[in-house]
Amino acid sequence: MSTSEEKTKEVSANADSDSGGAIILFFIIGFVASLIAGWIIFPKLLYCQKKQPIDFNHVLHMEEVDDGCESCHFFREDGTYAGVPKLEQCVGCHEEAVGEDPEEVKFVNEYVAKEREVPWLIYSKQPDCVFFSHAAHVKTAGMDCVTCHGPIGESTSLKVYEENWITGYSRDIWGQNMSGLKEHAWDRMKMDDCAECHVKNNVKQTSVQTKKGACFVCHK
Amino acid sequence: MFPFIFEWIWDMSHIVFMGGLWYALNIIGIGMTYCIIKAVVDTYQGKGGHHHDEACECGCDNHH
Amino acid sequence: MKKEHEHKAKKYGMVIDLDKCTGCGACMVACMAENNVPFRADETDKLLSITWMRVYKLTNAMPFPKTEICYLPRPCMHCEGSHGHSPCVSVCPATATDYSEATGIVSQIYTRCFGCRYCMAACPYHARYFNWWDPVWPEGMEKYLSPNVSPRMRGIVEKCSFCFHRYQLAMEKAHYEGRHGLEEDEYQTSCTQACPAGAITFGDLNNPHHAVYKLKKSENAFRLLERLGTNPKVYYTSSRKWVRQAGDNYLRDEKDNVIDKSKFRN
Amino acid sequence: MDSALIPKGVRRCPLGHFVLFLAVVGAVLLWGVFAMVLCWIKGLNQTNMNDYYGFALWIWADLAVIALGGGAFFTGFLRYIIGKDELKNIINYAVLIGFICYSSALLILAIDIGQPLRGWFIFWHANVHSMLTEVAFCLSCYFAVLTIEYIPLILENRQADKVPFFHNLSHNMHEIMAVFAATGAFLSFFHQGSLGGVTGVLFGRPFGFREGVFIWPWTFFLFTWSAAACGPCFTILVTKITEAVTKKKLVKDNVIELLAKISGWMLLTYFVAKTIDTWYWASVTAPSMGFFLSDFYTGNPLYGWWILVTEIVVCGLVPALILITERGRKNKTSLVVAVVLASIGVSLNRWVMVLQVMAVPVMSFDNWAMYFPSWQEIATTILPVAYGIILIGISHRYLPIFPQEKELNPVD
Amino acid sequence: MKIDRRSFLSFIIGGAAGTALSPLPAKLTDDLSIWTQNWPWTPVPEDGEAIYADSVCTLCPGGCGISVRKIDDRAIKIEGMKGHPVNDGGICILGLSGLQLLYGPTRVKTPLKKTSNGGWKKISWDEAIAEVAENLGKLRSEGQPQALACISGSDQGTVPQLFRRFMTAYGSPNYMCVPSSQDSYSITLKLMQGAQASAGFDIENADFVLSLGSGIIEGWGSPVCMFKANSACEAKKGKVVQIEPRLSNTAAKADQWIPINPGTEGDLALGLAHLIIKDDLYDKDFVGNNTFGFDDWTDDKGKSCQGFRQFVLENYGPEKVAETTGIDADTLTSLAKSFASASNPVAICGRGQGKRPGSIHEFIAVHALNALKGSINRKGGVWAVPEPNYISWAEPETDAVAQKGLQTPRIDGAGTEKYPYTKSLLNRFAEVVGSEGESPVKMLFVSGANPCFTLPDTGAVKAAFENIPLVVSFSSYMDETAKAADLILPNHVFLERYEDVPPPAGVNKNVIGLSKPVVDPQFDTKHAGDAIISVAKALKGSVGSAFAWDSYEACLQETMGDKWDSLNEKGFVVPDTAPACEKTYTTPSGKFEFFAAGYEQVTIEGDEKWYPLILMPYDSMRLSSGFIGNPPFMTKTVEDTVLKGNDIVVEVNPLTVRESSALFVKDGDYAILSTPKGKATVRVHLSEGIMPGIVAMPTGLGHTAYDEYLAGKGTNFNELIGPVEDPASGLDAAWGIRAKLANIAS
Repeated sequence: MSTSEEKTKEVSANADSDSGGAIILFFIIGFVASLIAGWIIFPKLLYCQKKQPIDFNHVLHMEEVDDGCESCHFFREDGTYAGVPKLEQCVGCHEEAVGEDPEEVKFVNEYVAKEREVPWLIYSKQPDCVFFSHAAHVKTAGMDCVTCHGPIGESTSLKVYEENWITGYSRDIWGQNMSGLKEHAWDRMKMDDCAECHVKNNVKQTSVQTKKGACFVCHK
Repeated sequence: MFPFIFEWIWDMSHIVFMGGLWYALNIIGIGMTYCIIKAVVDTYQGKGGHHHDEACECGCDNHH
Repeated sequence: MKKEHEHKAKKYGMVIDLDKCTGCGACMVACMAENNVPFRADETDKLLSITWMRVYKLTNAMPFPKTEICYLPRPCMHCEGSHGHSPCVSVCPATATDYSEATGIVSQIYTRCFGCRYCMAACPYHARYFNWWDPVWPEGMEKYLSPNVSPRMRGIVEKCSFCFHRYQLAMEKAHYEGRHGLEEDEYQTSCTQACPAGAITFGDLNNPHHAVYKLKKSENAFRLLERLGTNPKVYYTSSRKWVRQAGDNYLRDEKDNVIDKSKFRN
Repeated sequence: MDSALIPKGVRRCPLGHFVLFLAVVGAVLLWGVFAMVLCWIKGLNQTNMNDYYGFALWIWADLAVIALGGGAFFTGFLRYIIGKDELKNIINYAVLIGFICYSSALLILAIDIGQPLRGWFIFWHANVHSMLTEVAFCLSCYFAVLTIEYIPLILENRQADKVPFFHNLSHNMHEIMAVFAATGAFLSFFHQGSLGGVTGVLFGRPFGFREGVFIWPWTFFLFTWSAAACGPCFTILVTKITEAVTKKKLVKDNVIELLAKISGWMLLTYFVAKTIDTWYWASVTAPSMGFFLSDFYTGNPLYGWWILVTEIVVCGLVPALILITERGRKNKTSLVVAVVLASIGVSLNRWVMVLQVMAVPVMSFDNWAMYFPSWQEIATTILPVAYGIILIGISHRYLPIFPQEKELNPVD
Repeated sequence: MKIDRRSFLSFIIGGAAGTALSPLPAKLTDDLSIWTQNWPWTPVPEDGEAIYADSVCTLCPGGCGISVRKIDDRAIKIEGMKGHPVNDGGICILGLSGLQLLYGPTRVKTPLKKTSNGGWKKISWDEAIAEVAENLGKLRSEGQPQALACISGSDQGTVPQLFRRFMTAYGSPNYMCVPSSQDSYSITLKLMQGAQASAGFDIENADFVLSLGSGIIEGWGSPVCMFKANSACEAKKGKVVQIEPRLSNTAAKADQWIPINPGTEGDLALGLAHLIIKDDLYDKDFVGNNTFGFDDWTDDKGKSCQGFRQFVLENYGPEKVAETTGIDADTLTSLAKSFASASNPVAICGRGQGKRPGSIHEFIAVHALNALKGSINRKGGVWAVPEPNYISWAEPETDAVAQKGLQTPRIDGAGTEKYPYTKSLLNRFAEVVGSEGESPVKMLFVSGANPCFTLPDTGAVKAAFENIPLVVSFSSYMDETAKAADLILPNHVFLERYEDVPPPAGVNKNVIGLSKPVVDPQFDTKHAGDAIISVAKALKGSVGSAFAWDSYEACLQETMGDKWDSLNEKGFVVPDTAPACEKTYTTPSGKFEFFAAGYEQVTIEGDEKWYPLILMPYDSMRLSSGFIGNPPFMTKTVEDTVLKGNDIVVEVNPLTVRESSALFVKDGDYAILSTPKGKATVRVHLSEGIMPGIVAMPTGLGHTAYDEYLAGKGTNFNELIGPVEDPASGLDAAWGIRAKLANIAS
């Protein structure tokens, strides 16, 4: 009994004298490694990269249409927003390939010919609990598409779609930046971003609880 | 819970309630930080390195 | 934009004519079908059965043959309490339920709710339901689910929303057409629309042009548990005194008196 | 084998016995853990709760353990704020019991909510008007305080204490313990009250609703008061049980008697307040909502008048009278009877304020709702008890919980 | 430098500190909560373009217009069609649940053939048609075409008529329809007015409705139309008096509920007639000018006959009627006064939803009461609604085999001298076929019907089915009959198919509707019309040539002729010829004829000594008791005083229990309910809303087929009762059966 205690004492005495530096060093190693893991590796691992089925060139199409975005992304008669065009709209022009672009050829062969809808990955797709009225924003408030979606119409190619492994959301919803900072309105599309704009623009703030926007304005 | 959260409003209820909360959290946080830092400092000053059966020189009543 | 938003606040509510209600249950199913309400093989334990709209069967407790029955459909009352502090709204710890001054509707956000069930304890009408199970539809049946109402997940509370998504859709159309308000018939709840006996009337209780405005002032109108101060937005009418009295609790010595509505109404 | 860990100068049972004891209680614990995992994986359909009984056994257990754990804050309050110095001989144990009670309460809450992974919304998206938010905040903060109060005890383990840093940390924490204790007392006063507020504010539930001052219904104050009165009783009770199990005297009688006396007076004043509250509620509040008192206590198989009498008289007045009389608290039997009654009383009160509130029909055409817990609910409710016993066992064996133990049980 | 335990610990602490300062914990916490908000196993309905497709619901004979909300190609919800003459936007609980039938698990997804071990084998449509044709061919070659029988849910509309046509061309007279109270009404109208018509009630415009047990708001006739009419009647301060032993919903909503000894409704009608005649309160103008047989008369042979007046005055005095009916004389007098003093009174009978036929005497008595007040073919009265005449196909040519077969007598004895006006007697089916020995029916078609559930004495019916060598079901669902069949040729459900909808039952609305496909067929099913055409074509010869149409749709289009376009566009047509207004009587006298004899009560089965109680069925809107089983939504709305767990709950007056020596139960307790036909374990609900001595049991429960949402719940009332033949029509006139309730142990 007493001998074992003696040993313990010795070990601790030894450790005390020469491991102080090691302790600090290991602390720093652990600290830095986990910071790197948390800030750089983790965000990379969290999202899976998905390619769009067809690489779409917005610029090319903008040149061909008269009505800007609304030529393809239009409102239905009941005021609902049709979103990404269905095959039906595309076929109007693309019954046959009109150009040489391999992407178009792929589109015509894979989808038009087989009458399959293109499984577009939608960057701005909100979760099911969200109700968003394009009509209220575009028609009543007179907002531009660019304000929230950014200059997508100026893109010649579709960027990679990043999907969160856990939540299934697009990265464009939660935000590009891990720290939550955003440069443009379209860098993030979370509830707080909607709320921020509503407060700024003095949209009815009718909630009894929060004195801000009521839940059912944007939720269903 | 933070002023940048959607539900936050600068009104009496929040100030009183969250004031109380943050007050308590701060006491706990600052108190613990103080204890830990002081313990680190004490350790480097060589305090507490006594053997278990010696009297505690700091005079605390831990062992009585 | 700002100016156009400043309309008189609406207060959507319902008047249910209990003389007309036949207890057929169409409102219950209209609600389930509209709102993606799940179902299970055994729904006979009514304390576990999600029915946003539930039809209660009341009897006058008289012996045969003087027995009478009255059916009472009970949606969420969308209580206004005092200034929107309905029994459930103020107790929700996570602000998952809220009262909107613009419509008078008590909302429930399923993704915010974490299932503490405090609101259920607060609601004397038992209008709130907990998802004890994961909602499961038999294979293929999920095809009829409506995209306008978010299906709920297990472990959270749900309740009647006055078919708020119909308001959203109607407003969307109004926005598209450049209008800023809704006509009375543009926003109606599913139960109102379905009731084959025409017992339910729905509209803006603040709007003198809406049918509910007049109906709620009827001599025979009453609300459930008015004395508690919940200030519900669902009114009932019945020509039968015992039915009107069943709407609230009375001390024995009060029972014989005709209900003095002014006393309990704010 | 583990003698190096056992405090100097005290006697402990052989390790084999101890391990056997742990195994037996551990089996019960595992049963509870199994039920808990079932509830998490399969959902709350594992319980017998329903849409009428949204709050049931668990919430009762939660409120009850918090009330019983009130001994920690109130003893701390008496020791550090009021300056009743003798109580330092029982404060460690009070803290440990409190720690067990509060950690259990938090665990139960984590099982009780339908979406445990979203539980943090209660903090993040807090609605400050909700009593439950107040409960959650104060509960978790106070649990932090209890942890802080418990940590030095762990650090005083013979082996841990050898590490200079731990020794210093423990010492420093002791130095400012009064500040923590004061904060804890402040938090505790509030959350004990807000637990009472949980049902007190339900104006849709005439049985639970109470008027009050500002935002606080009378139940807010009654809950704090009853926890302060009965919590120490439970501390005494557990101490007495521990003494009986270890067959050793661990705390001197004067300490117990002081605590008992204070509890007695608290209980008596509580009895008076509760009686006034009940009378006002029965004659003013409930009738204004259309209810007679008898409506709440008749017409159902369980909730009769007996519950009111048991709670207020048998488990309120009787123990109060025993504890305020010197003879009562000096007699070992009557003391134990009193603290048992007080513990039952406060638990019964919490039962009534949770389950009877759910049972009473409010709509005139509604029925009484009865409920019997499922085995999963019972198992998860027993789980904290097993956990508590284990933690007490380990703590008692390896930590210097009872300062007077050495003196009372000299080792030859 | 030594790497020891402490260094490692330090590394861990550093790592923890670093992790805490990285976004990882917060992001993981957040993402996990978002994960719970989007659990992959919770369906997310896809959004798309919302459109409305109009059609007509054919789940019951109500004929309501429906609007189906669709998102892209998914049907989302069924709503009532605004502006439709039958329901104008209203809709019933069954109609609302229709999508659960469309997408539900009970659907038969492909043709099925029963294997020798009782299982099912999927077969192709070609195989199925060939198999049916082969067996039919064999029967014909044996010279036994009459051994083919067909049970159809209705007699009206093109699909039932195609089946009938097939039977004729094939050579079998044994085409049977599922009976209802309309059969009794048809015979009544034939006898009293000479009309080949069904009865339509103008409740909406009546100011006094005397209902003898008819569930006006329980789903009688065209349910939504009746609901609306009832509301309209009440809005105009019309009075409704409900006469029945149980406080049904109709009774609860009526202005007055008068409990009556069950089975004595006919006596009540005659008793009221007595009082009305005695006080000279009848419509003298109508009775004088338009009726025959009111006063005493002399027949061709010079024999003097007693008229209706004398008959009721002699035999139905208030004291006597009070005793039989259990309604006191004062109530009778005031009831007679109210009926007589109303300007548009109407009396209606046919119990519950009117799904069961009844005693012709009772119907005649009630109809006579209407005639006394002239409420025949006028606003607020009873209308003789002629059977729809839009189907005018040429008679099929029959070959020698068919002709021979058609000459054989019908197996059920309908249309014989004894029952000349009765079209079919399905109630005799079980007895005729028998459970053992050679069955006169070798092959059976069942379409739009579920006789193995809806016919009384279901056990015997099922046994009879087993005794038939080949049963072919055309059901869309795996119902009891489909389960008992040997071949299933699944029909499209109503939302997938075209079908004409004859005028709704029980109301005087002359509307023809068109049910249109709202969605594409979900499974490998085939329209029953197409199936029968294919079978006929496969048989070739005269049978094949009787079906010249390429498809059912072509047949329908041709049948509808010039109505087709407007039908297709609007969903309904209201024929401008208004034959319903016809006031002529085609009786021998050319007038409305009263009858002064008969009027016997139907005795129900069972000995009072052993069975002191009377078991009666009751219908509810929340339980579909016809050939369509309850969809899950409907079952969900069923009260726990009707179904508790899997136990059926019967209603009993507390007095019944108190006065019984064999029964000691509290509300909700179990008991054994037995009748001469069977036994069931039930729970007892003590209700003040029912006459002592009566046990009321809900209909529509006790399914043994369908899915887990319906099968095994409760008891099928039809298993506890057998048919009782009405002496005048041969139809089933049983309104109940004697029964006993006893404690489980005894």
